[in-house]
Amino acid sequence: MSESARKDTPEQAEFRQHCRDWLKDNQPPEPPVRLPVSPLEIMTEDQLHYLQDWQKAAYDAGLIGCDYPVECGGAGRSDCQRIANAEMKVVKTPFLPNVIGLGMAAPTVFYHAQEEVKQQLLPKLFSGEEIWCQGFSEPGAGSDLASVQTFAEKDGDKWIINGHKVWTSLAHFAEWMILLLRTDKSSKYDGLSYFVVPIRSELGKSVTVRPLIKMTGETGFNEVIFDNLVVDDSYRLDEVGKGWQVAMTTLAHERGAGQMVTPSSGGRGDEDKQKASLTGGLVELAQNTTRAGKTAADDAVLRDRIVQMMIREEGFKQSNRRSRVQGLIDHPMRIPLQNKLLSSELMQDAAGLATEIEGAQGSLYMADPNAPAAGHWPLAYMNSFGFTIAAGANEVQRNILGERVLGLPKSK
Amino acid sequence: MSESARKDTPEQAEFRQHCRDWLKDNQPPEPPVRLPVSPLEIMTEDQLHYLQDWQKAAYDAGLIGCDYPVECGGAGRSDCQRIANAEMKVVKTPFLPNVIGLGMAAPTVFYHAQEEVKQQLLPKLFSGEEIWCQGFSEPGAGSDLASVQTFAEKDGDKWIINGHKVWTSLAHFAEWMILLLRTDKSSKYDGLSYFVVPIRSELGKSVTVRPLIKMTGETGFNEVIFDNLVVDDSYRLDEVGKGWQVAMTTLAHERGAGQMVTPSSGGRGDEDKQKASLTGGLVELAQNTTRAGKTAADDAVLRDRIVQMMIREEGFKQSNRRSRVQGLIDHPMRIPLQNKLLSSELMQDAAGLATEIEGAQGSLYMADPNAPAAGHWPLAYMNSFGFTIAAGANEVQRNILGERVLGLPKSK
Amino acid sequence: MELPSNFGFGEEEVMLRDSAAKFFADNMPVDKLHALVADDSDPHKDLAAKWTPELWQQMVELGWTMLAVPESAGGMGMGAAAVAGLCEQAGKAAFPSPLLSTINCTYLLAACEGSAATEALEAVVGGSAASYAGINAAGSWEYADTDVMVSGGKLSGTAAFVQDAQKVQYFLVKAADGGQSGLYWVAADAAGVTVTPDAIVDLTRDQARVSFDGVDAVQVSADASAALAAAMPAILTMVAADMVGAGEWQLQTTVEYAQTRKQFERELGFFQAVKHPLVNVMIDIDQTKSLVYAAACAIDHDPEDAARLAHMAKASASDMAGFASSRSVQFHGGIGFTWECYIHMYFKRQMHNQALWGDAAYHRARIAELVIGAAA
Amino acid sequence: MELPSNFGFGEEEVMLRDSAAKFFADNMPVDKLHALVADDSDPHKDLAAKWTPELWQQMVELGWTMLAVPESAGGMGMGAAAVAGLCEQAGKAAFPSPLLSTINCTYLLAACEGSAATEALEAVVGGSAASYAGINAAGSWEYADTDVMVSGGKLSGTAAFVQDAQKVQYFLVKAADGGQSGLYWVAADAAGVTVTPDAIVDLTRDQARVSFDGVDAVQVSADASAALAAAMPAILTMVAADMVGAGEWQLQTTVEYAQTRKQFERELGFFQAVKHPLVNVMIDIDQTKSLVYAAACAIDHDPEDAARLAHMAKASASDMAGFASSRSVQFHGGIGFTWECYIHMYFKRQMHNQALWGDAAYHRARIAELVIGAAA
Repeated sequence: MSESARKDTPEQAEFRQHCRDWLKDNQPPEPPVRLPVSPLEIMTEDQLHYLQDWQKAAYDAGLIGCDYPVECGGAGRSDCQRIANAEMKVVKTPFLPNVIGLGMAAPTVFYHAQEEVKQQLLPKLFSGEEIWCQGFSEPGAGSDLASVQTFAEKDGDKWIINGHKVWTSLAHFAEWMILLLRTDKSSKYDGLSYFVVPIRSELGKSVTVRPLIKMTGETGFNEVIFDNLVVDDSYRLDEVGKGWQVAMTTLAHERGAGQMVTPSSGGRGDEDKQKASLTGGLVELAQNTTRAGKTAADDAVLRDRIVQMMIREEGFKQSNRRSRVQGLIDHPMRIPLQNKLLSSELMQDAAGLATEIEGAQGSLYMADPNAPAAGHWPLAYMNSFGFTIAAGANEVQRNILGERVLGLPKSK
Repeated sequence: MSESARKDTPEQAEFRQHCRDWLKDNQPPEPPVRLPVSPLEIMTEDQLHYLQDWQKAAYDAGLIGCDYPVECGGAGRSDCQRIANAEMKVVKTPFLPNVIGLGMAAPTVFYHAQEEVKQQLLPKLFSGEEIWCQGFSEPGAGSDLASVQTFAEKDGDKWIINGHKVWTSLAHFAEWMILLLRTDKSSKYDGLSYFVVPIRSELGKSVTVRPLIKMTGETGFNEVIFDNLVVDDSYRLDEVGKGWQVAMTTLAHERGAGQMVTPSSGGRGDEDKQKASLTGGLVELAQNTTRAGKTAADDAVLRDRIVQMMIREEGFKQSNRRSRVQGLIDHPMRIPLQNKLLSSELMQDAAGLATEIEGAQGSLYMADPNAPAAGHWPLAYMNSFGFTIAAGANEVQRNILGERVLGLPKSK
Repeated sequence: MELPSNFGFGEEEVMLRDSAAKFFADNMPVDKLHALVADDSDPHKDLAAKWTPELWQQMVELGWTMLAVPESAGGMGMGAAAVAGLCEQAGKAAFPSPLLSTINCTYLLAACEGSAATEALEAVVGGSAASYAGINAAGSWEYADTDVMVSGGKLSGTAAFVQDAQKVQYFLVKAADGGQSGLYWVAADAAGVTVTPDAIVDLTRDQARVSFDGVDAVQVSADASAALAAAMPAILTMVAADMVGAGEWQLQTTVEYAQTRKQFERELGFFQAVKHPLVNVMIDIDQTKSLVYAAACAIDHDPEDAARLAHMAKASASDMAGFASSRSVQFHGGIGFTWECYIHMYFKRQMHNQALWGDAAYHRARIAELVIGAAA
Repeated sequence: MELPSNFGFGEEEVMLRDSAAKFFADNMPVDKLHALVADDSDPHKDLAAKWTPELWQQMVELGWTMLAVPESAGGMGMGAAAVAGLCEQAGKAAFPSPLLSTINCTYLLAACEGSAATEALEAVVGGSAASYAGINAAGSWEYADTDVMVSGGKLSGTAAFVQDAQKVQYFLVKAADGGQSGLYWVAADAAGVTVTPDAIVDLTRDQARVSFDGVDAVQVSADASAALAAAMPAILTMVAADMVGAGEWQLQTTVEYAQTRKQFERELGFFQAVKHPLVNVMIDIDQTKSLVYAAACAIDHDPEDAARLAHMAKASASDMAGFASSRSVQFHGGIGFTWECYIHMYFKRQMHNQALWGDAAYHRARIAELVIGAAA
């Protein structure tokens, strides 16, 4: 019996057994298509449908939305989502496609929407039938999220929305969007409000979804343009002018610091990534690359730099472990707030080092048959900037750490 | 004939010949004591007197103050100081002890003092008979120089001065101080004024000079406390409230960016330092240090890091060379304003690397007979912070470069 | 020997540099460059080189490919500082052309003895472009490494990572006869030559594997190592000059963005988290630029010291470029991560340049051998 | 094997850590420490160890030197996480005592077989302090390196860089008999033992060369390498824990200064040039602290992986300490450069610790051997 299972409540123990029984008999078939490495990179309808089928099955079995009330489509259990997550991880089920819905939209809707809206939206969110996306970033509002300009104007019991959102993953599949916008231009923070709005049903009418092309040449993100989208006032979350507070609920859950545990599945499509550590990949690359007559893995300077990355990767992993040990932490947010900063910079530096290890061969890109690791590393290096920039650029993350954890004065 | 000599004006050519003739016959005797590595580190009367004798002789021969008018004690020549400097450097004469006087006080007094004050003070400044020090930094005013609080109150045609200056090199030998202080508390920059004030004649009365002990355990700097020092209004430089502008003259000359060329001599006491480059010292250390069974100079990781320092040292040297080539510079201050930043950080990083090369032996300090290089490197590492902090901490230097050269908005 | 205090960069060199700057600014402003090389974002697009042969023809007519060709071979015999000034401007424009490749060949050919080398130089003077084919499949350009063999005057094998291969009329091939390697001059359209383009990250270059299947070739040097040793300082200096130019573009473009883009009611450049790294980029560019011109000066006036300075210039350039590129994207934020923003073209060109002819650590190891001595 | 999710740091360990924190705060606040160790700024001062034997006696009575001694030898047999918690607090106080040295000896002795080792451990349990004398004159503590020879049961030669040599009653000496090295237990006051203090940078330690001139010694292990291999993870982990504590003091002290000191009408900490590096110091401390407790946990629960994690902890600690020290002085500005400001004591202790038992690059090379394999 695992250590965690030993501490189960009776309800959790019974539920854990249920999960195990169900999972034993209901593993999904092998995917008919190659799965992406994360839900945010789902590109084809085939990928989506396979994963939606899995989410629906797991939901029907009670493994998703466990801790939400029954009337909202949940299972009405107490602290059971993490049991389901753990058991799905053990048997390596595929990941869940509605990742923004489950991780960000569900808790936000749950804590801030009207009762009938919750009952309307959450069941199909949990089942994966309706995919969600997030409308936060704008061309003029990057790390300074509160400066969004997308505007909703009141018109009776409707709102008319105009504006431009960018970096919206999954928008090309989404039925719904959580949307931070402005209802008052005279006040920065108190002028913000928060809505859920339909996307797919308005496509070609008041909503346009266009792919954004990344510097890598890949697509995946979208921009979404609202041209007089009309939504009912009932889709407003919390009061007018309270958008910033609602957004904080979203962001807390995005960072894993919210009250609700996000349903997550085992990530079968993700297996290779789980198995090989980031720096394990560097070692493998170095062992297969010739440099000045020996392998790069025999070059003392490169060894030293690879080990620097290993230490950062191990430190990151051990810090996450330590963040759950009460006796070994000071400020509760000290480690969690480092998470995005450290993982994104490690990814960037490790991929940058990999392109150096590759030497002249690092010039070869994805389409080249001779490219080491099929061009993965130059691609990963460029994509790493998505992570150091998005969700509050790392410069802003350092401000947050300095201000909230160290108590230094605000830098603005 | 050297390239520079080829471009001499007739006056310069005649003067260069005079310098050569005089220097041939008037090299000073070998010093009776070990000289410090720079004038700011003169610790004993013996060192001082030897160097003062040399400055006086060179002054009497017309090699110091060449470009100042005769009535101020100068030689009344035109653009000849750099000729004298170059010729003294060739024959490696000792350095000049009155370094703050010549480099900062003289041009400031010359451009901003009353005629009779110039005539009173400059001759003995040039001759080295009267040593000068600088009263800028205060305990509460470090990089933010304009926040000095030392205060002068008007009393008839006198001023009464109270305050506390720190990091005043040479104050224990000084007759005079250039002093930035406040005459108005209501305005930060326009409340500053600038004086020359007597030090030695007031010691034990209204002026106290105390040694400051550095983190290394060494002395050398002083703090100077004014307790109702009374000075005549004629010692004020420029108008009341124009202290900041006067200080800019001082600082421009300190950075070598002023109009007047600072007299400088060949630095015989400094020969070892001139000969061996900073990174040459690292190589020597590495070759003489055992590490894991071979010399540190055979360790690929250390070699890589030593060469990083070599490249920085060479880049610094070549940038100084390039700063004088009109066709290869953009903004005229772009390279000069990097000078202090680069040299101080190179010194710090190279000394830090040296202590790493030393390994366990880096624990040994000056007084230990087994310390490598007589404990030079840990000492140099600690002393390097004097340079990264002083004269506008390097954080401020980066602001200045970002604002004045790149044209970015001010950070405050 | 007293070195020229101006690095050999006098009035004539300033004029050349300024006219090059004007040529590139007039003919290939960055929006035009983007339309030319980034018209198709698909990573699997076809591999035809994107460039402007008509502008290249003008550059040839301006004499820019024969700056370093000795006057005895009909060239202009200008100093390396002049050539560096030109390359810096080409880099600042991220200009797609075989300029660097051709110049490299002129330095290599000038280091060879004999009439065959002179005739090859005359072909360049006559307007032909050329590229050095001397890197093996593993990416090594060490003097002794090559995958091309010569036997009975015929070349067989494959040279990898050949720069601008689709744009040139000649290859200067390093090939081994079993013993030491020699250099061979081969027309790109000779029978038995096959150019297979690589799919590369950089949009402003083309690169290829060039295969030789019993190709007739003219030997221009029986001792490739000697020619390479002589020309290597110039090869490194010119690519570093290109990188300095590109770095300066990255700096200026990012500074302009930081002056105007607002976040938290302040211009980005107000924040020291942006300002100070940009200052560091500037410093790195300046250090590199100084080393580039010092190396160029040494090539002509102090050849004994040229290798040391050139290795330093390229090591410094590679580190600088990595940092300048990284900060250019980071400080442009979301927009900087898109294809439509121009900075990715420079980011990718710098990535390419960083590895070309050896990265920073490689050159530092060479410097250590020169200055500290071989490691035990 | 499932590792304890709390690193083996449970209630008992929290209590011990908290009582240690209180002990040091009550008995050795930083002003008292400065008065004790920094009373004389002269670099040429006499070399007597500056410490408080009476406080040390209390620590011994609290059982802190026998935490890691097995219960079979009369010790407390606590886990390495507990010991790390104590060492972290000692480091935070920069406390001058032979705590680390004695704990190191207990780990080494516990790795030896036989009654002689047990008797030595009992001496520690009985209140004696000890220090490992196993570094040669070149500063190497490689298992096979020593300048002390043993012949006929008598030691001759000199051990260098012996920590806290003036404070201990015993030395645990590594000595070679021509073949492999063994470990020997020697009373500090035995005939023929001479302690020659080093003049060191660190004010909170003493260090010496210890010479042996035909000294009678008890062999506690015939195989020093085996004992060292077993104890090395703990030795590295505990010094890294000390450094984490010192780093946290440096961080907190500098943050407090940055919250109050004003420049340009702003608190220093307003400026990102100060704030962001302080955040980086915090991150480095946290990474190191996590590795320290992971290594401590592995020592008791996953010994196969303990060496890898301990090397990582020490490598991370050395880099962290260098950076934390450097920023503590820089951000204190002029006052931070004076003797009267307390931070120089920590700066110097960290410098000492950085090199002790190998610096960051040394440990990274060991990790590479473990994880990547020996270099060709």
